[in-house]
Amino acid sequence: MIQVLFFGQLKDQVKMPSVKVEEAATSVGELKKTLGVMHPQWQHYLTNDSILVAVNKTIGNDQTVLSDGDEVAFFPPVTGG
Amino acid sequence: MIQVLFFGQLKDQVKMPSVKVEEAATSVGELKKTLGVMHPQWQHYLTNDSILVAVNKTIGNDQTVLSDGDEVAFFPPVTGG
Amino acid sequence: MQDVIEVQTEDFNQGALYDALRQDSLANGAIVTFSGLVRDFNQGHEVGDLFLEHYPAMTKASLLNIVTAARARWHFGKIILIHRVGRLAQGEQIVFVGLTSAHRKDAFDGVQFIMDYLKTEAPFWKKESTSEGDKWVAANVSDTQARLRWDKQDEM
Amino acid sequence: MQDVIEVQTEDFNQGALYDALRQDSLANGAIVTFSGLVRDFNQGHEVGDLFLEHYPAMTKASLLNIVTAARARWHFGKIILIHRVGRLAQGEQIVFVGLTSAHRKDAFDGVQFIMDYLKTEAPFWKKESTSEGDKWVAANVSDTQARLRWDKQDEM
Repeated sequence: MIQVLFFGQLKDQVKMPSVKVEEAATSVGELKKTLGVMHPQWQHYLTNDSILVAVNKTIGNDQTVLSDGDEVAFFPPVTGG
Repeated sequence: MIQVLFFGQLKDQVKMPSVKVEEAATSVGELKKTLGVMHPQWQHYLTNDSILVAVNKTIGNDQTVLSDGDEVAFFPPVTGG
Repeated sequence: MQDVIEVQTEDFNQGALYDALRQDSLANGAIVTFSGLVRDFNQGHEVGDLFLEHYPAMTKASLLNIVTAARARWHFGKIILIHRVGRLAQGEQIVFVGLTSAHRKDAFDGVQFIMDYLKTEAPFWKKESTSEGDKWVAANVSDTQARLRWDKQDEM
Repeated sequence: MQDVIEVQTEDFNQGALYDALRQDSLANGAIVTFSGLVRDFNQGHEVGDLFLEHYPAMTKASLLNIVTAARARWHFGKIILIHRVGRLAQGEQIVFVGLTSAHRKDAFDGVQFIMDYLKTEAPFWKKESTSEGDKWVAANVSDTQARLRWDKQDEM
């Protein structure tokens, strides 16, 4: 199971802060495809080039390998400070 | 008459904080020569390339023109801050 | 580590943070601080309150990484980094970065380095209340450029 | 002019100066401050007290010129510049420069510009008490280089 979190504007766009994915996904890219199948209306947002991903609190990319139990967060460019 | 002031290490070297010069000097360069005649032991310090000059509180140089009543200050590179 | 890194809803007292930096700073004669406040105008429109969201489990680790990266480039005495989250009104303080160094230029570089990385890598997101409703703040291209200059530092 | 420029023997309260900068700073969300302290070690030897001499009639005019030159290059809200003179002990505050700006980079540049010019053009001279007696501090080549970079700014 993979715990998926959304932050910032993306959270409003997918209309939920988090979702659990039971199907196995071997990489972030695979996980995006799985999410796009589960929620076709998310595809547009998740494939946006500017969307960032963190795996277990560390910045990753589509190639980052996933394992059962990982926490994956998707979010738009940060705007703190 | 020209009022001449010394600051910082230069004040210690010429061994006085100020001196009045009655003889006319048309420029800072001329004034240095006059001071060097009055006090030969000052020549070495006044001709040091690093010595700065301010005429009436504005930075000048050897070519700066002088008039009666001017205040001329000689000092080493500044070290505030 | 004597550094202070905090993510908090409470306000901070800049003068008290400065005093903490100054403490035991005999070898580090330069102290530089940066504070960021909620402005009344941003990206071309009037702003009311600001809401700062973050990714709690990741944010502090991200700030610690940034401070560690700064320490790898320069020698500093103490570093204090505080970032607020939650709802903030106009004029309120959002972020504080302050540090001590033996060298003036290192102190300025260090605070700018931390702010440039914080603006581009630390997981915070701002939502503004505007006259046309709530609006997520868009990232600034100039922040990305500011961040990238540190990659080129070695060529300078 | 709302700016504050002072040459004084008394100490200053950094937090109070920051609060004065923050006052009415709604349009200027970035505040940068620099403070310089008396170090215990300088140019390779231990230092006790410091004596700061100045040229009273010229010093304040010189600082005003520097602040005016900074304002000609960037837009700032308020600028505060305070420099102390007379006898100062280890760890005491010597100088404060703080200002507000709408832009982070301008705020950092402005404070650095003022410090770089102050270090090379404002008529202050430091004499240190060392174990080998009093010693006038020599000017730093790095300060001259820091000052000269502002001449080259247009080429960057």
